[in-house]
Formats: sequence, structure tokens, C-alpha cells
Amino acid sequence: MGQIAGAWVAALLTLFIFSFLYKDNPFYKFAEHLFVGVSAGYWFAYYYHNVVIPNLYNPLRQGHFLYIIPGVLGIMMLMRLVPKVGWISRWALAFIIGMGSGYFLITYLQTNALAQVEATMSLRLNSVNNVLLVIGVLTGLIYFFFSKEHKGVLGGAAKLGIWFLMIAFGASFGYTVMARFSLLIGRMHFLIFQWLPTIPFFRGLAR
Amino acid sequence: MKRQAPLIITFLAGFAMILGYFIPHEPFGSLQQILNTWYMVVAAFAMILGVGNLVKLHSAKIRRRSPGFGYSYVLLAGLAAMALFGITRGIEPGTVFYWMWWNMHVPMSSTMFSLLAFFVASASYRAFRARNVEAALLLIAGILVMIGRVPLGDMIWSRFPDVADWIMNVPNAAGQRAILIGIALGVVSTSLRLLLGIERTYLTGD
Amino acid sequence: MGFADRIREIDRRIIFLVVALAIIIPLLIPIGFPIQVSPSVRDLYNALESLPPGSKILMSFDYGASTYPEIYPMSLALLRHCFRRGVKPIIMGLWPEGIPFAERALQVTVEEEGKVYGEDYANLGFKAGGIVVMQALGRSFEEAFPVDAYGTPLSDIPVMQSVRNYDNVAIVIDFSAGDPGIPAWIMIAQGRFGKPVGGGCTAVSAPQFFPYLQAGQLVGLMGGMKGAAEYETLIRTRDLGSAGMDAQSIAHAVIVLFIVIGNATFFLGRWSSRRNKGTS
Amino acid sequence: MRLFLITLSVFCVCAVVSADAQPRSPQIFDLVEPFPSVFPPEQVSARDLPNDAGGSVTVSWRISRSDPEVDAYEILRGQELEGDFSVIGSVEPGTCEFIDTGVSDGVSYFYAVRAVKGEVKSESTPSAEVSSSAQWFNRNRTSMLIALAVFSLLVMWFIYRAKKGVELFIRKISGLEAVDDAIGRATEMGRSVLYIPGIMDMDDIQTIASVVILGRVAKKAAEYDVHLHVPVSKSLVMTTAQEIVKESFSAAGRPDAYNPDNIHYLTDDQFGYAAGVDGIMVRERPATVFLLGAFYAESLILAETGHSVGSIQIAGTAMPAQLPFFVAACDYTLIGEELFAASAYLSKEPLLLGSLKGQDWGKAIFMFLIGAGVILETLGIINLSRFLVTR
Repeated sequence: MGQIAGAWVAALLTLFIFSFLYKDNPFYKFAEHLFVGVSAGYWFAYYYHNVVIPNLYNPLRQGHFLYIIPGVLGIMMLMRLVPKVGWISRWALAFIIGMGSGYFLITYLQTNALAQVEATMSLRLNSVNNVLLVIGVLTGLIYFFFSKEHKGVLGGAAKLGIWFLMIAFGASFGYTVMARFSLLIGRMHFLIFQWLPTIPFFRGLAR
Repeated sequence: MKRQAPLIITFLAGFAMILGYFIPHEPFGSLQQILNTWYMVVAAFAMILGVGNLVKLHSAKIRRRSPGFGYSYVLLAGLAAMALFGITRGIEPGTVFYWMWWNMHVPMSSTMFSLLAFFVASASYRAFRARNVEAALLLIAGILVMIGRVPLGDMIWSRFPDVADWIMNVPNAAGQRAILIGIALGVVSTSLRLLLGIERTYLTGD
Repeated sequence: MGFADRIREIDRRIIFLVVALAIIIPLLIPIGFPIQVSPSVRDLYNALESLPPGSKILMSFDYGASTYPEIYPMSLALLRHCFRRGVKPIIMGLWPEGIPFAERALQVTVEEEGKVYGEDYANLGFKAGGIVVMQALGRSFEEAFPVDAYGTPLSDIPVMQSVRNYDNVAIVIDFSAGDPGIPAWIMIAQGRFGKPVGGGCTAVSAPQFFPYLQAGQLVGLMGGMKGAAEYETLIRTRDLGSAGMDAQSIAHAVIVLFIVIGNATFFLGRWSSRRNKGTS
Repeated sequence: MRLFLITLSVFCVCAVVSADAQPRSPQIFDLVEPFPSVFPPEQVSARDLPNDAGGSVTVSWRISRSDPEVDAYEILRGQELEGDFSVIGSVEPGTCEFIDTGVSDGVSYFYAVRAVKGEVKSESTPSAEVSSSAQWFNRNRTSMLIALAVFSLLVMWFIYRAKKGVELFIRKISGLEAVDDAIGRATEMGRSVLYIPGIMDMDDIQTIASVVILGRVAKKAAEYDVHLHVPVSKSLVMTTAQEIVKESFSAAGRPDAYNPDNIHYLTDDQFGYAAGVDGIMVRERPATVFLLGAFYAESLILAETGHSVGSIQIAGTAMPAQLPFFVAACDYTLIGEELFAASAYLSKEPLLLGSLKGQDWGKAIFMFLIGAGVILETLGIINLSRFLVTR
């Protein structure tokens, strides 16, 4: 019974969301507000069980007092609610921004820059493909030059670079289209073969 | 002090992350992991601000009887049910939280996600037009890869999959690499501006 | 406003309707486009086909709701193949959402093939911990899963009685959508315990596993809905994957058609406006 | 039969002795009589794992000659050569390496490995002495340190020059040139400006970049007296955005026009957020939509809905997978690096512009490296790329 009720709730909400494609309407508004509420509640409970309990409450109870620091930073964040001392929340914010900057500085330099440069410079110019690859990377980089006007030779190279970028965009677009349809097929499959058969008239569709 | 302290904290936190990368010796070796845990705790605290903001805005809507205030009841009910059941009764299979998650959150999420199929169609109808050379390249690469990846393409011409693969592996790879290297330099420069306190708009004011 | 203009500014809801029909109709009335089987899927099929009846295989469901349209059809095809060959699957999941999908797939296939729980297959349920669980399985299945998904001790399940650890299963199959997934299984089950590993993953992530295939660390791989459709071709059962492929092919064709129409009207419009300019 | 076995054993031993110049294991001779059912593993060596935080030793060996019949290898560890060795782990046949993570730094250990087949155990000679230690620098990452130093110095050098008042030229970026017009359009139409800073949290550099750009946009919105609406997906982004917008409104001389309720939280959930923003778009019909920051699959859902209500859309992200969708559906797209240049471009502050110049020099260096590497590689002179490898 719970399963059939669940299938009906799921199916109706699915249809409510699809109705947005026609135009904004009360059904979509209902689903949208329910979705925002339910998902915010979901993440709230998720954070409680998967972050606060294992990463703050448990360690503190076991006497790892280093964990007082994030607790204090968290409380600083909440100080925003008290206008007079609200400025202290910036300390917590400064910590997060600093941490994020340091982390991304390193990871991007390694995985995006050095790894890609390394992969490109180990190519031998013994095939058309490799020559094209190297030209594509170099001209693509020229497109991103900010401090030189794109004129003359530089302009021509930048133009070639943007062509490579456009082919890349078109190709990735075409590549992902397939996976996007799988998702829609999955939803349609749920509606046709799992939900409709709960209505006696359509029982024959069940698979 | 009020103005300087945040800049110093930013610098120290960033510098600690960088040191943790280069120095395996403790306590530096596990710095990245520790600071990341701290961040998650702060983000969890901040969640109270976010959810509080949501509750405040929608209860104000109800109080003021603003247009569509009825939906605010729906939102608050969903939020309260999910958060309260989740925290008091647990989130394992068999709980109310799990039932709501499986029959409300999951189907709405995947339906929202599946809307992409429609939007991909309308976007390509509009955008894939050979207005100029750039748009034409986008169009041609897109169509060739699209056709090369389904059985239909294979039926039309058996080499279509090879063409699609070539586009993915040569011009696409070149373009992506240029983008990735550019992004890395942008990130490095932005991070340095933040760590050195040159970009500080996020901290100004009293 | 001429005809070309009207087509160009077409209400996008008409496009949405056509897309929806392009998906729904092939689902209801499968067309059956021929499907080319790629070598990696055939390898996986052959690996299972070569097992003697009565062999046991470990099947891990490591995916969630957002990727289920791509991966669920693969699990149906593989379970069918196992049951028909008399191979006994032992099901488990390292993602909490994986088990509900496994149960649904079992419900369908068990009924079709007339199999019995405990005799022909077992479901150990979900266990959190990823790599730690994989390592524990290497020592003993009972250590990782003291009871099955329904609370029965493993020693009371006939099919599990002769299974101690990886040594007693022929192959590990992983339905993988991320981490923990295929890379971790290769590292532990294949690398540490020498078990062949095969599986299925999303279309987008398939290319990153090609090196493992080339190195022989993966015995075979299904990528996306297309992989599922290819496996269905091999076991001669048309189902979700094939139906999905029909829908996908039609939807692709529809999009390409839209692009062609869009361009045709665009050039038609430009041509007519140029001509008008000439006469005025 | 017995004679045959003895002959065979002797033959085996001779083969072993002649094949290996390494110290012979005394066990082999002990095992001649009776017939050796299992050969021990050989050449056991143990070394400290380099570039780590200590606490780990890597043991390696050559597999036993009777590997196909062996059930397992057991790894033994002792602190004295003549003392007790205890089993610390066991691995499958065919394996020739084991990483022991149960050691204390600075303590000396000896290792041995034995092949096990049923009840029979055949042990190798012990390894040489080994002790683990933690390193103060990960040498695998030297190239990263150099790269980091070079780029930091470049960026700082150009910032320093800008401070000295050296004029810097910056080319036109059309997506950013359009910002003024886009906000002006909202004034003319009497509609709002919607700013979406992506779905990631404040620890993501793209979100930080986006929030800084929000500051510049908010200042213009305040000057033009336009309603600015910022729904966000993370609580920390909400608080930061509120601060920045408030500050920008004061800087524009309109602190009274600032309303914190215009910057509000929806939900942490990716598609829940997309559903909420779509609702806002169709009901509010903003004149202009900014989509700047880290986006995933929701990118096209938002961009298509924004287009359908007739908004001018300026998008930008450093997520390579989402760029094609923005390029296809939006009026202007900031591609990758351009997103990070936006704050400098919009502010026109010399110090920030200086850092852009530093970025350009970075690109030039990389281009030079690629060119040189490819030429040297093609001519077969040297493989430069291996100097860049980091782990």
C-alpha cells in the first residue's frame, strides 16, 4: 500500500513539474514550493547527521578539543544575527575564503595547467592530428590574451583559437545530448510502466 | 584590528593549505583535511542562517497575505516535516524521512534534471544556425558528434562513429586544453589577489 | 510575417511536444533498429557465457536515482543472462540507493525465469564504507555482511554456504556511477585479490575506463544506455535498453531535423530580406 | 622413484644456485631431504616510502618458484634480526609488494616473507634493516613549487608596476562591455536584474569570483536605481552577498535602497534550486539575468527559461562541461579565464589590471614550454615533459 501511495505521489509530482513546460501554473507552483521546502529540510537533516554529529559533537565528546575551533568559527557565523557584533562573522568568512583560495590555487595549477601542458608538450609532430592538437592549444591560449589587442598576426591566431573553442563547444554539446535523453526516457518509463499500471485500465502496460 | 584581522586570517588559512600540499611531515601533512572538516562545520552552522532566512521570508509572506502566500504554507510544511523527522527519527530506510525523500525529493529531482532533454532541443533549434563562421563550426561539430553516437548514424554511414571520435579526440581536446590552462591561470591570479588582500571587497565595511 | 519567419519563431512548446512524442512512441511501440555490439560489451558477455552453470558471481549496485535510467537496464540484462545460464548472482550495494534498484530488477527477472531466493541468488543489502567493505569481503563475506538484506544469517542461506570470500566467486560485476565504483573494485578485487572485474557505467564516464580495458584490468564494460542495449542484443531480449535506444535514435534524428529546419528558414529569411532590399 | 625424486631435487637446487648470484638461503639445502614442497620467496627488501608523512614501509620480494601452488604469502616483522618475528599481514599468490602502515618512525625493523601452502610454511631470509621517516618536502612536487613561485612573482611584479602608475592596456571583452547596457535596459523596462552566483559554496573560487563581480554589478544597479534580486543556493553565499551588496549600495551613495530580503536563500539542493529560480524567472520576468559562477547540469535549465521570458543573459563559468550550453543559450558568455578577469575589468582598478598582465605572461611561458617541448620531443633530443610530472 505504502508503495502504491508512494508511486502516486511520485507520479503526480513528476507531472506537476512537467507541466512547467507548457507554462507556469498552480500545479508547478505547488511542486516548486514543496521541492524547495523538502530539499532544504533534507539538507538540513543531512548536515546534522553527517557533519555536525561526526565532525563536531562526537570528537568533542571524545575529548578532541581542537574541534572547539570550528565550533567557535561556526558561532561567529551566527553572530550575524546580533547587529552589534555582526562584524565578527567576517572572521569565519575570511577563513573559508582563504582556505578555498589556497586549495584551488594548488589544485588548478596542478591538474589544469601543469598536467595539460605536460600532455601537450610530449606530443611528436609526426601526424596531422598531433600538429592540429598543438596548433589548437596554442591559438586557443592566444585568444585568452587580455593585455594585447587582437590585431594582425595575433588577431589571426586568436581567430583560429576561437574556431577551435567553437568546435569544442559543439562537440561537447553533441556528446552530452545522448545522456540527457536517457534521463527523460527514465522518467517516461516510470510514468508509463510503473505508475499507469496501478490504474486498472492500464494494467496491461506493467513490465 | 577590525579591518586587518580578516585579511590576516585569509592569508594564514590559504598559506596553510599550500604548505599542506608541499610538506608531508605532520602536522602539515593533514592540514588540508583538517581545515576542510572545519569548513564543513562552519557551513553546517551557516545552514541555520539560510533556513532561518527561508522561514522568515515565507512567514512574512503569509503574514502580509502577499500574492501566492498559500504556497508558502506548502514550502514551510515540507521544510518542517523533512527537518524534524530527519533529526528526531533518523534518515535510514524505513523512516518517514526516507519515504519522503524517495517519493518526493528523488522524483522531483530527476524530473527537473530530465527537463534538460527538452531544453537541449529548443536551445539547439535556436542556437545551431550558421550565422557566421563560428556558429557554423559549432553546428557542424555538434551534428557530426550527435549522429556518430547513435545506431542511426552507423546505419547511414559506417564511418560516422570514427568521425565523431576524431572530433572528440583532436579539435575538441585542443580547445578544452586551452580552456583548462586559461582557467588555471585565472584561478591562480584570483587566489593570489585574495590571499594578498588586493581583492578585498568581500571584507570591506564596518 | 512570412512562412519562414513563422517557422523560425516557432512556439517552443511545439518542439517540446515533438520531443515528448519522439520518446513515448518508441517506448510503447519498439521499432528495433539494429544495434552494433562493441567489443567491450561482447567481452563482458563472453566472460559470463564461459562460466559453468552453478558458478557464483558478485554483483554490486553502486549508483543512485540520477543515473538509474542509464544503469538499471544493464542490471536487468545481466541478471537475465545469469539466471538463464544457471549462474548464481550475489547482490550487494555500496550506495544506499543501489539496493532499491537491485530489488526492483530482481523482482522482474526472478519472476520471468522462475528462480528461488536463497537457492539461485542472494541479496546482502547495503553496506557503507566503500573500499573498507571490499577489503573485508576479501577476508570473509560474513565479516562484511553478517546477515543478508532481510536479516537472515548468511550461514542459513544455501547459496552462501560454499562462499567464504572472493575465492569462491567467479567474477565481480559492478554497476558504477562514481565513487566507490569501478576504479575501487579494480584496485581491491582485481589488484589485491586477482578477481576479474567487469561492469557498467554512465555514457559520460565510459571513456575514462578505456585504459583499464586495454590493460586487461576490466574484462568488459557497458557504457550508458547504449551498452545495455548491446547486451540485450547479445542475450536476444529486447527491453529497456533497446527501447531506450530506439527513443534515443528518434530523438537525435528529431533534433537534427530541427537544426536543419532552423537553418533552412534562416537562410530563406536572409535571402528574401536581401531581395526585398534590392527592389526598394 | 626415490632416486628420481632426489635427482630432480638436486637438479632444481643446481638450477637455483646457478641462476642466482644472491646469497643462498640455507633453507633450500635443508629442504633437499625431504623433497621441498614449497620454495620460499626471495630477495626480500624493505624501504621507507618516500615523500610521505612517515609511518609506512614498503616490503617487496620475488615470488616463490612454487607460486602457482602457494595459498598465500605471510609478511613477518621483527625488531631484531635474531629475535621474534610476528605475522603482520597476508597477501594473495602472485603479489610481490606489501605496504606496512603499522610502523613507528625512527624504529628499526627487519622483514621476512614466507610462502604458505596448507600446513607447509617456507620462510625467506630477512631483509636489511629499515626505519621509516617523515619528509619535510615532497620532492615529487618540485615542479609545482617552481611553477607556483614563478606565477606568484609574475603577478606580484605586475601589480607592483601598476602601483607605480604604469598604464596597462586591456582588450575589449564583449560580455563585460554589455554589463552597463544590460543594467540600463532594466531601468528602461522598469524590470529587475536577476543575479545567479552558481550552486557552489563560498569555498569554491568561482563562487568567490562571482560574488566579487556581484559587488560591481550591485554598484551599477544602485546608480541606475534598478531592483536587484539574488536568490542563492548556499547560506554562506547569502551572507557574503548581503555584505557585498550593502557595501556597494553605500559606495554608490544609496544605502537607503538596500534591502537584505532581495538576497535570499532557497535550498542547498541542485535541482530544488533550479526549480525555485525557474519559478522566479517566469513570475518576475527580469530584464537581465546574470549567470556567473560554478554551474552543473542546471545551467541549461536556467538559461533556457531565462531566454523564454525575454531576458538579456550574461553567463560565465569555468566549468568546461557547461560552457557549450551557455554559449548556445545566452547572449554573452564569459569563457573560463574571462570570468576571473571580470572583476578587474569592471573595476578598472590598476592593481587588479596588473594581475591580468601577470596571467598573460603565464600563458606566454606555457606556450613557450609547449613549443620547445614539442620540438625537442619531435627531434628526439629530450623529453621535457617529464620534468613537469607531479603526483
